[in-house]
Amino acid sequence: MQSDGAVLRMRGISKRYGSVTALQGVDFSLAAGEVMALLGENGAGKSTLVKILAGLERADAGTIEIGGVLRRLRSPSQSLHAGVAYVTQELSIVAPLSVAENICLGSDRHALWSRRRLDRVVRRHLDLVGLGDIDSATPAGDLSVAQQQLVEIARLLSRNARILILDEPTAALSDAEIEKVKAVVRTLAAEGRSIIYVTHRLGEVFEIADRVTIFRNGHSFAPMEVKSLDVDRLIEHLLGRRLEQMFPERGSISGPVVLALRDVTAPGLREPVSFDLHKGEILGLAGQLGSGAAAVVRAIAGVTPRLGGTIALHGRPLDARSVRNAIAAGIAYCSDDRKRDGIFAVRNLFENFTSPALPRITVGGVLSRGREVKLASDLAAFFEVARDRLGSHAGKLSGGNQQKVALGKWLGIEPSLLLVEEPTRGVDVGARAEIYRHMRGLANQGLAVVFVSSDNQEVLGLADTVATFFRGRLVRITAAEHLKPEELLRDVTHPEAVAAGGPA
Amino acid sequence: MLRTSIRSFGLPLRGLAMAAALLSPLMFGHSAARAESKGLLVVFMPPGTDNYLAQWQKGARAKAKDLGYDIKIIESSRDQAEQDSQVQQEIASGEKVSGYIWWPYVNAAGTGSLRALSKTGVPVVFTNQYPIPGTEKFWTAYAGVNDFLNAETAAKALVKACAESKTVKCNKGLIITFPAGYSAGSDREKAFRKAAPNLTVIQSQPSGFMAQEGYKTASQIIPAHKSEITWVYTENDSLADGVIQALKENGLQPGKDVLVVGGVCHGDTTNLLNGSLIGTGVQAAFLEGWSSVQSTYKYLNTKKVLDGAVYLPDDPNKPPSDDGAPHRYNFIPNPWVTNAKADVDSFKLWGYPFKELCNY
Amino acid sequence: MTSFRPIADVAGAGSGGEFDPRVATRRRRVATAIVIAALVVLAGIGGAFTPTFLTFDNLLVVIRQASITGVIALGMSYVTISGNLFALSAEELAILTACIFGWLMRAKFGLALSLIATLLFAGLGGAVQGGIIALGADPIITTLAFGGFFRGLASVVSQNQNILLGTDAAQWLGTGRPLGVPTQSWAFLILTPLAWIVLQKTRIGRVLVLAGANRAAARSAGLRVGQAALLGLTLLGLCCGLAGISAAAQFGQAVANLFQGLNFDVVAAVLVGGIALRGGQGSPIQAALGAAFIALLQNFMLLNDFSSGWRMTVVGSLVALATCLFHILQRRRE
Amino acid sequence: MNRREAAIDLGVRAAFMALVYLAFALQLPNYYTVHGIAALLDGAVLIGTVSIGVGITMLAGEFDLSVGSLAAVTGVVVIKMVGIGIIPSLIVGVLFAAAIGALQGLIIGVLGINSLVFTIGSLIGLRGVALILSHENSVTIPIDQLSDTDFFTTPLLGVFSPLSAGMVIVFVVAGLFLRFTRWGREIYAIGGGRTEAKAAGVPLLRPMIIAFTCSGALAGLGGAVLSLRLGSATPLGFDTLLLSAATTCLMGGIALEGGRGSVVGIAIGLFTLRFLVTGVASLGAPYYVQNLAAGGLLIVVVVVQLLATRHRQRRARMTLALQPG
Repeated sequence: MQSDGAVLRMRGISKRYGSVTALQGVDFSLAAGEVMALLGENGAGKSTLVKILAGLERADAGTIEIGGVLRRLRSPSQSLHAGVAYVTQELSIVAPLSVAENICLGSDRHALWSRRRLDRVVRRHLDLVGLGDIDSATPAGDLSVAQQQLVEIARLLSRNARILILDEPTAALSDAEIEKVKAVVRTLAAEGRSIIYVTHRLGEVFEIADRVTIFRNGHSFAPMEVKSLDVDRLIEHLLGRRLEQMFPERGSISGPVVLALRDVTAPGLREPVSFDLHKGEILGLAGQLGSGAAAVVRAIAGVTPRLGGTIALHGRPLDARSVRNAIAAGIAYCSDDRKRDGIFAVRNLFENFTSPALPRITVGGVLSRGREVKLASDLAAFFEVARDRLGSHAGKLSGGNQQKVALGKWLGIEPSLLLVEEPTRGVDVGARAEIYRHMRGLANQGLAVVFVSSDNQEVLGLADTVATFFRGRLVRITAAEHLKPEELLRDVTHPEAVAAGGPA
Repeated sequence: MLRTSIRSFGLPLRGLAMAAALLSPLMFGHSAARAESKGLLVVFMPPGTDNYLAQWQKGARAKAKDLGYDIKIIESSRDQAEQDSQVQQEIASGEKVSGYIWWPYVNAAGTGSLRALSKTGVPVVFTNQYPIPGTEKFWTAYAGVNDFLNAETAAKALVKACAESKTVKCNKGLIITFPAGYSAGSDREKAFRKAAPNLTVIQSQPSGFMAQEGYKTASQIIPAHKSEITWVYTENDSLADGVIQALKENGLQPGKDVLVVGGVCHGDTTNLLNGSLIGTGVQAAFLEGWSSVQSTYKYLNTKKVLDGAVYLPDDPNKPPSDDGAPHRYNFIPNPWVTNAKADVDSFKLWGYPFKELCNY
Repeated sequence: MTSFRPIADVAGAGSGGEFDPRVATRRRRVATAIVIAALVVLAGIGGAFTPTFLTFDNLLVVIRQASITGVIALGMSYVTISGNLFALSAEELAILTACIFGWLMRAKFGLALSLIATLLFAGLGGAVQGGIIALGADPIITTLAFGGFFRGLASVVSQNQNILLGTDAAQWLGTGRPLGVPTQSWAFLILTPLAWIVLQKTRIGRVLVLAGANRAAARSAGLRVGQAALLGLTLLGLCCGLAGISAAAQFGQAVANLFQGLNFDVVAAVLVGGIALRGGQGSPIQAALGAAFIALLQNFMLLNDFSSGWRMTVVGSLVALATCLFHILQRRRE
Repeated sequence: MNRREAAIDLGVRAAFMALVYLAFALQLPNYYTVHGIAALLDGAVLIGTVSIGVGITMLAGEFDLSVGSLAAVTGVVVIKMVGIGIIPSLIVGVLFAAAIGALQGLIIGVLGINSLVFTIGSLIGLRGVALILSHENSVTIPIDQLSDTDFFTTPLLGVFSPLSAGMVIVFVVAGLFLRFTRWGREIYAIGGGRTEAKAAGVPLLRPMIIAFTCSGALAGLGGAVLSLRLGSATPLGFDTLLLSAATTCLMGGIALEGGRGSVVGIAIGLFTLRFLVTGVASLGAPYYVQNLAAGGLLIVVVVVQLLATRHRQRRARMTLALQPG
């Protein structure tokens, strides 16, 4: 064992997926009691590295030492034995099992699982993550997403692991819950456990991490002390470019009103919402999970029913009772989960790009290959997707390219309104800039765009107009130019402080 | 909250009511017929989805009605375990039964259930499947076909037809049997080989019961043996229908180049009448059911069983008498009918014409 | 009203420009290639061991054997590709349609009317199941339930008797040999490319594939996902109807215990053809090849006098091995 | 579906079962005599035992199609070995079947292949093995030894024979195992969320092997016991077992997608079906009425379940975003 107190030492880790190199001779080490942040664009290799450590993937080459002992980590349970616990990006909650069972799942400490016994085992951990008041026998599927995330953290606590991996644990959480998670992380570090914290949120790095390791293109860089860094330097390291370059220039909006909402209520909204949207305008709906921002676009898109009020598109009332109705009216909607309902992973890009616009490539019920190829290649060209990728499965593309497909396919229906939830979730920083540029380009050509985002920078940088939401209520609508970052943050976290400032 | 969830489950409740309504006609259809009668006969048999078994049921019902008995036919699925459970259920019902008629789905596997039936003290008449040696103490009488006789008759007819034929000199041939594992099939095959020792069997292939299955098997084997086949024995005429079609497709003329014998009239008579079959045996399912009930009745009437086997007379016009005691083995006749139209038209057995006995 | 049109009109586009989607997707036809290779190898081995195996006559026999299973497997491949696993009621629907066709013919409705009515019924039988599945019911349970029900109905229609059609009018449908090839084989040979074309080249076929690939994405792209199950099951029903009619016509009779074990034969064909169970991938041609391969293997074993026990063991092992092989290939590619 | 809804669901199914029972009990006195109930229980043993195995694989999100063929093979093996004694041969038979089940679980688990697909192969292949082992004939035990297995069905405790008591024990053990042990809950876990369970550190192979070993062993147990009791085995036997067992589980509310359902549900499904099938047969109605009734009943269950689910989904859609915020 080395004298620097490293609990984990990974050397020369390499991993390839087919022709793609995910990791190339990466070295990584972790000291006891430290919080190490992993930063990097998507596809840079940080998730692959923690998955190898968690036993979910096997490295092609390299060694892993834990506590000075060489380990072979071939499965999650082997990793657990070695003292590594992992909270995934995706939830690992089994819906039909109870909360207590979910916490104990994967641990082999108790063979008999009676309800009372489990409750005794998990009670302490539930208290620690602030779920002390729920019945541990509740099926975990009945909990909210955020609560499920906390259950996962509680599971991790119950593991008594020396090394904890949190892979974007706050992606789906509200602020209060994020605070809870951060507090837990700090407690754990204080207890002497080492934490690997994978995140996209730079702010979090400064708040809780001791050191940060940056990944770029399958390589890792030597860890840096967080104290010695500031945001700009960090971003510089991360991107090799400055933040300003990320967002395109705004245009001038003078078109007619495309979309008008009047006193619209929908599931998830506590108060009626009204606003106008002009041709060529980008409206950003800012808000955390459960704020009601997403509920608005879902009601417009026909995903959830509208409970009251009127929606007018081009001055004509819109009654989208289903997604199909909305599409027929020229409304395109991208959800926040493209893997679930945005792309066809096992079909090629031709088919993905043309999927909503089948009538356009059909002659008398028969598909025209010429039209299909034309439409798909035009869309690919517009979104700068390499033409030779058109034949590959959408599932094989990077997150950024997938998002381009999920967005781009809608242009085929010649929409007049584009609704996007979380346009850059799971997209690496480089590709983000491209997506922002494309969205602005579309607006410049006359499309009205509404996007929902919990990323405040994104809202400020991309939107012309910002509507802020908090707990089912529209807080206020402001031109983005006049909105200060601090105001926006306050609006979406605790707007009571500025209640006097907004019309809602 | 509770109220909403009860409302959501109102649907299943409505479904229940629907299901109950569906079931109720089934419930009340049956008990009405139980008027004054001499007693109840209970038959256990495989499902009547097979047309032979359905025909058997007709015969049994007709004779039971004739004799003034009620008859209840309990059909099992294609599963000996299910039939066994039905036997247990029936015994447990405490229903007053005058006689059981037993047709096991798998003969050997049915012995346990047969034994259970015999323990009730009610007479048990075995039918269709030739009883396994050693089970004699469990049953009262056997009434039904004789698979050995049946195959023997077919074999003899084939040998005779071969001798008479001017166009074929019989030596090599094929046997197409019932499915592998079906005991009547292996019984027939054994008896056939024994009765026609001079015929060389190129291939014996398990197939099925229906023409389609016979065709499927034959159409694949025949092309390979086209030049050498002189005869084909199938275990019933439906299989033979399939074989005949396959022969024709391979340019062989049944009756002229190849002699085909099925041995049991089953299904259709077209191929018999056009000479493709050399003839057929009238092993009538209707008469088998009929005589099973009769044998039961005869025992109930006399409480006696005569030793040995008897072949019920193949009188064209008169069915066997209801009087007297049954024998231990009561085989229904299996008279041979040639493929001459006159022969077929004039044929009668126990007062029933060929058409009625063979077309089902 | 203004619409957004960043993309030039595609209606005037030529035959495909410089991109050929086929080039890009060619490497994904591995499964098909494997089955074809296996067919060739088997034929080679068979030819070497059994002199009559590779004769024209025998190959015709093999195609004839593959036909009924193959035609239904085409329909089944639609069900599988549309993401609805399997229909376990194909056998029963085929029996029922055979009985209905027999009944109609016996009742002297005439050939044309009987044919149309039977096929309508077969389509309807499929469509009802498809409709229920489209509403969200599990395909396996639904078809299991309807299977039992159809079987019962077949007994009711036939009264458990052999229904004799009593006329030769339909005979040609079952025994005809235009150009020396049996009608069933014609149906198989014609329907296979047709099924491929419908799936590959028509809008509804595309909807079916996309719905199978990702139901949620298809729904949110505004496609009618329900159509996929409905189309798949309806076409399967029609295929079953064809099989039933052909069986009834072949011997001029229909009875309620035809087609024993057909369900699993068909599923085996689909699997040996390498169609992935999760949907959205594969083509009817693979199902056809699977059916042909099993028929060829069965024929080889029959000619070499394998006992039925060995034949079943070999076919069963083949299905297990083939599915494992395709699964591993699939996984490696991902 | 939360806990209360699950309980209501089970209640509705139980009420349905009671309704079917009553419908037939009105017509058939043996539905409420001791002997009659004993016979009903004995008649349910085979399907009940096998259904638990099939149910366990369904809970794991898998489906074992090979149970009927495996029961037939085991029956043949046991009868051929009966010379070593009834109980020893029974044990050997069950171990044999369990081993085959474990092997299937291993292959399915290691390859991650869909079991519905894989077991179609074993469904066909094992039937072939049964034919080979039996030389395509029924195998029997000597007739004078038939009474050796009488104790199976001799009444033991009221309505229970050793056989039906054995089935009850299997039900209870399986229920306790699934409910109160880690290994049992892992089966639910991989059925309720395969990737989630894997991410949580459940070794997928273990529950998979356990589930298929259970279904293999229980199919073997059913096949062996029934064959011993009948004194013979036929390679073509147990042909309808798979469909009966699957129908039982589905009627009992075991979700095909895995993770939901209980042994109590299987018992309810089992007796709903047995009351119906036995009742129809006891009334002397033709076999096709069984088909119509069982098929029709299952259609009703499917449609009702569908409507209830859609209703629930509609409600969920309305309240989807109404989470406390």
